[in-house]
Amino acid sequence: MNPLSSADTTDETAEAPADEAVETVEVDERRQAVVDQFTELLGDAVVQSHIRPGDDVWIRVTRDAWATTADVARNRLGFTFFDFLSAMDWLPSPFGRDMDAQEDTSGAVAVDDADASPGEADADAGPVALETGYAGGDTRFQLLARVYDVRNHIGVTFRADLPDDDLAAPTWSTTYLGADWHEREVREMFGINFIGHPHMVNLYLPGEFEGYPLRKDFPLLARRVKPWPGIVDVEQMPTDGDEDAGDLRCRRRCRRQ
Amino acid sequence: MNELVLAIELAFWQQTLIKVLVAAVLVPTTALIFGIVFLFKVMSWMQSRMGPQEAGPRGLLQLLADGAKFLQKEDIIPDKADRFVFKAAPVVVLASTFLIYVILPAGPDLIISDLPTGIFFAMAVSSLSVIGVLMAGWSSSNKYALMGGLRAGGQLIAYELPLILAVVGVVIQAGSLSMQDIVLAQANGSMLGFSGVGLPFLITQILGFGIFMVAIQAELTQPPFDMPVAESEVVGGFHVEYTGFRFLFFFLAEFATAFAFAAIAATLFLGGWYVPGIDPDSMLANVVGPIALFVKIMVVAFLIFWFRFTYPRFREDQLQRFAWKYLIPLALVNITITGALVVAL
Amino acid sequence: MPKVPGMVKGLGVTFRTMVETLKPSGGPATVQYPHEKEEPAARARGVIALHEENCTSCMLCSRECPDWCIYIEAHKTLAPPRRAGGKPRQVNKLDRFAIDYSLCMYCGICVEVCPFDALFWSPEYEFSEVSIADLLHEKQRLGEWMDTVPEFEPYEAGSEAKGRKVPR
Amino acid sequence: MAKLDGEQVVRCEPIPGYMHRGYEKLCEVRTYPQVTTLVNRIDWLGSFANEVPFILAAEKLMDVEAPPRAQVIRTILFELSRLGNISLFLGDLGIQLGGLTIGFYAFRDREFVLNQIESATGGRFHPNFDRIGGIKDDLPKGWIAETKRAMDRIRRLCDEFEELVLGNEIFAARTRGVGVIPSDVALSYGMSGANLRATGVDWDLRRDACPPGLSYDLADWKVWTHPDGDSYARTWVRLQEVRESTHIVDQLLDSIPSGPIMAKVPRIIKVPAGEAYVATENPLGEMGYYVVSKGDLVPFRVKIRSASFNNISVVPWVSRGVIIPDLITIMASLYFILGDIDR
Repeated sequence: MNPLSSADTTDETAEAPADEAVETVEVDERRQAVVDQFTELLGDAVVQSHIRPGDDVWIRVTRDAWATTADVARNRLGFTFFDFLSAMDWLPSPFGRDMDAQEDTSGAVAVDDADASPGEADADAGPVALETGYAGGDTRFQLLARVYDVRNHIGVTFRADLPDDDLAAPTWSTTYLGADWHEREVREMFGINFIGHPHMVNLYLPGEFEGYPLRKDFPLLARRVKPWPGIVDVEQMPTDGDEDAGDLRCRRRCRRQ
Repeated sequence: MNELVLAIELAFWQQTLIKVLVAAVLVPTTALIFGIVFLFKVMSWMQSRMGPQEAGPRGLLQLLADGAKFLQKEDIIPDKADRFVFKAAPVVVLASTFLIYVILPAGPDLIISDLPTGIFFAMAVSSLSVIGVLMAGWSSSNKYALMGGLRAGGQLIAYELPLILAVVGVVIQAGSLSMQDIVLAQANGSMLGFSGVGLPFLITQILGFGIFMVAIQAELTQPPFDMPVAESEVVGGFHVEYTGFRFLFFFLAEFATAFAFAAIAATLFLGGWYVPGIDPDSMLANVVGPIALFVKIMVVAFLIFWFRFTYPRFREDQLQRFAWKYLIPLALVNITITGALVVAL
Repeated sequence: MPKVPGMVKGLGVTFRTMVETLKPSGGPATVQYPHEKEEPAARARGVIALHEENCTSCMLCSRECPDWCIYIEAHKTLAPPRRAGGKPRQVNKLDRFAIDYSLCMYCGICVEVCPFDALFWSPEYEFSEVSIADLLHEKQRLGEWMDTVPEFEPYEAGSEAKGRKVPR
Repeated sequence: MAKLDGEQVVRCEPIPGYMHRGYEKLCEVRTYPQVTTLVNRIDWLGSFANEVPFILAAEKLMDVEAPPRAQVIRTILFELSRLGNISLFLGDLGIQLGGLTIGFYAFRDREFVLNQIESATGGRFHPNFDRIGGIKDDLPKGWIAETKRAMDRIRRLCDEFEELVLGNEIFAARTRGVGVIPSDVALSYGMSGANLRATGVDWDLRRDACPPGLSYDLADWKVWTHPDGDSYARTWVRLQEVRESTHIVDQLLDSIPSGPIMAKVPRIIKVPAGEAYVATENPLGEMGYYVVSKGDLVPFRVKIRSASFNNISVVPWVSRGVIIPDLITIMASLYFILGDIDR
């Protein structure tokens, strides 16, 4: 059994929660109950959900219901502990694998990283097949947040799609005080704005910093400025062809003798 | 001994010159001894370290090396500092320390000047250092320095009172303000009719001694009363902007004052230079006296530094409350009891 | 009003420590470093030593290095046969093997991935340099560290791990 | 940055970022085995504990589990890094409050813990010892006995701390009632670890949500809480945790099963696509990794949920109206590691 089987579905089904639970072989009643509670309280705002039995539950809500979700989670359902809030950029890295540093599984020698980037650097303009994670998604950017119920020891991960042309979401910081810093971090790292945040200034980066470092199209300079040292740098023997041929012949002869 | 002979036979200006020279040597030396023995050695033993080892035998010259280092450093005066006040502040602090040494008796004749109001004089000049500290804090034009200076000002003034009130008990019992008389009073006293070892006022003034030690600790801005120089809060307090030899002045003043206060405590409560069995009027007392005094000072100083290395610091509102609500009333009670007993007996 | 006991106990702790430090049997917890040195553990990751004969320049270490601080250059050459009368083998001969210790994070991944036991940890830690460029250790210097590599320790009871030997 | 009115704090806003190293980005270009050496440096005092949740997340995605011997050793090292970390907290608290001596004691006795970590892993501060499916190497001979001695030393340090600092009236006056954080605020800020338990919330990930791969169930231990939520409570809870932790280590040392230390994992580790969030009770609090894999050699995204980040974000809330000396006790007792805030 592979509990991950339903994970990578990119197609969307509106009434996903029930279906998902049926799909997985094990049924996690506790977590299913959580999903049901949220569906009941949020109604249509729950777009999709995913349960990995005995482990975790993911619920995708609409962006408009993002703040309501927090309110419901904290004040109605007892998820009082704020774990984290972050975002996802589902764009495949335009810099190729970006781990051209690693030996390819096919055994091919890695390409020099310089030539992988320029062609695909503006990839987000073109149609790129976004592969989103659990509980699906349609957009490149997704919010990701996790809250926890310290009494019943169960956590929920929320996500919400953000349209590319309007990267903003209502703030959580009025409900979960700790979301304050997390939202500031997300703003500077992903460029996602939070409406209603009381003190939206940079947390980490200097004020004049340009770009959003955690977006996939932001290059990691440390991996660009230097060639990968793992490229095989073995000089062939000077009289390569002949020697090799002779070598083979010799070996065959030896064996025959 | 030389000192003594000279003091007897030389003219007044010559005596004065020699005394000044002796003091000028004595103050840095005592500060050095203190610094080495306590700041470095005892502290490191208490913290299960070995302390400095490199400079000199067993690292004993470490402080000299540090002093030399300070002298080499650039003398930096902040741009916006009040230059005159900034330069004057360390001198004022050190001067107040120097002046205490005037009345410290090391033997029946070994005293720079036996003022009739000796202890009163010592208390008066020691409180001068508040002015220097405030000057330093103010003139540095640094918020940490100012904050440290103000904290120090408040603290030093608050603890000046219990310090003096604790002394009053001794003064009442000795019947004199002169340091020599206080020593003699202890030497000639008798303990429950047994007069062999004199009567150190520690026995009768144990409460006064306790208050005095606490107040010393605060006057020296040492833990647990080091809020004015708390490096985790105000970086180092009033001397944060000082470098080189100006900083050395503060440094010297701190340890020289520690020595001076320890000497006062030893004199007031432990009998000063008096050693049981030696006639306080004899010449021998002039020889043994300084040694006895030194030993007693070391005992007191050990206490001071022991507290220093053990306790965390008070918050300044707590230490003010401690001074005004507990120490001063206690000191007053002590005075009342002492006075009543002296009158009654 | 502070109660006495807590504060007195504190004084006791410092005094006890002082006595213990001064006792000949106790002594301070510190040592005077350049004159006296503490022995690092045999597994301590101080510096990486290279046993050049074992290296086949397979590039695994260089590739797995998270910091890209291992540089390898090699050429192919013929080596004497393993068995007498055999055929000379074609091997990779190292031209350059350098570790840039100014980049190295001392994670030990290179030593771990080396399939031919050519890299070893030495607990030696005194190789600081005035110039950062001198921290680039070429293969000769890396080879010299081999002398400082200790033998592998035996394992604790219950272990099924196989003991290993350091080639000398 | 603190805005002051005299000595009173009007608004205090921590400005992190001076140590921001962008680990979430760096993790995206490193293979799974390479990430552990990186995350060692998040909370550098308890570095082994940083590796564990990441490895556990990868194990969860790969559906492998370490053999029992590896799990126990992992748990022991996890606790040792907690000891190394929190014993330094005990010392640092003293230093911040002006009592230097306990700082030296803490450094002295922490050395024994570090020595044990070093002799097992080879790395004093950055062990890089945890592997997907097990641990790197088995323990050297004599390690168990030596570790037990180190535990005795740490227990002695706890006693000394209690006598020198915690039992000191000055310390109590400085910390009791200072920086009180009620439990709902603490939860809302996502404070975790001893800071949360000091507000009376009885929640310990080791006991309540121990991820597979750690064997805390083999030991018999207790979660300490304190109802006050002030600086004193935080210190007290940590001290009890150190003691409890030494007992956990002692018990686990006696119950190390024999067997292999590595499960069967491929040489080139590719983690199947999926998402996993694994959090463990690290010395500073809940440390979790949200790992998104796309079946590659490298993680697609790693969200690092570090404890100090949440713990210290409460500072603007708790520091309103306090005076500077109290700010010091609050910051010291909240206990943060810069690298753990900035990542």
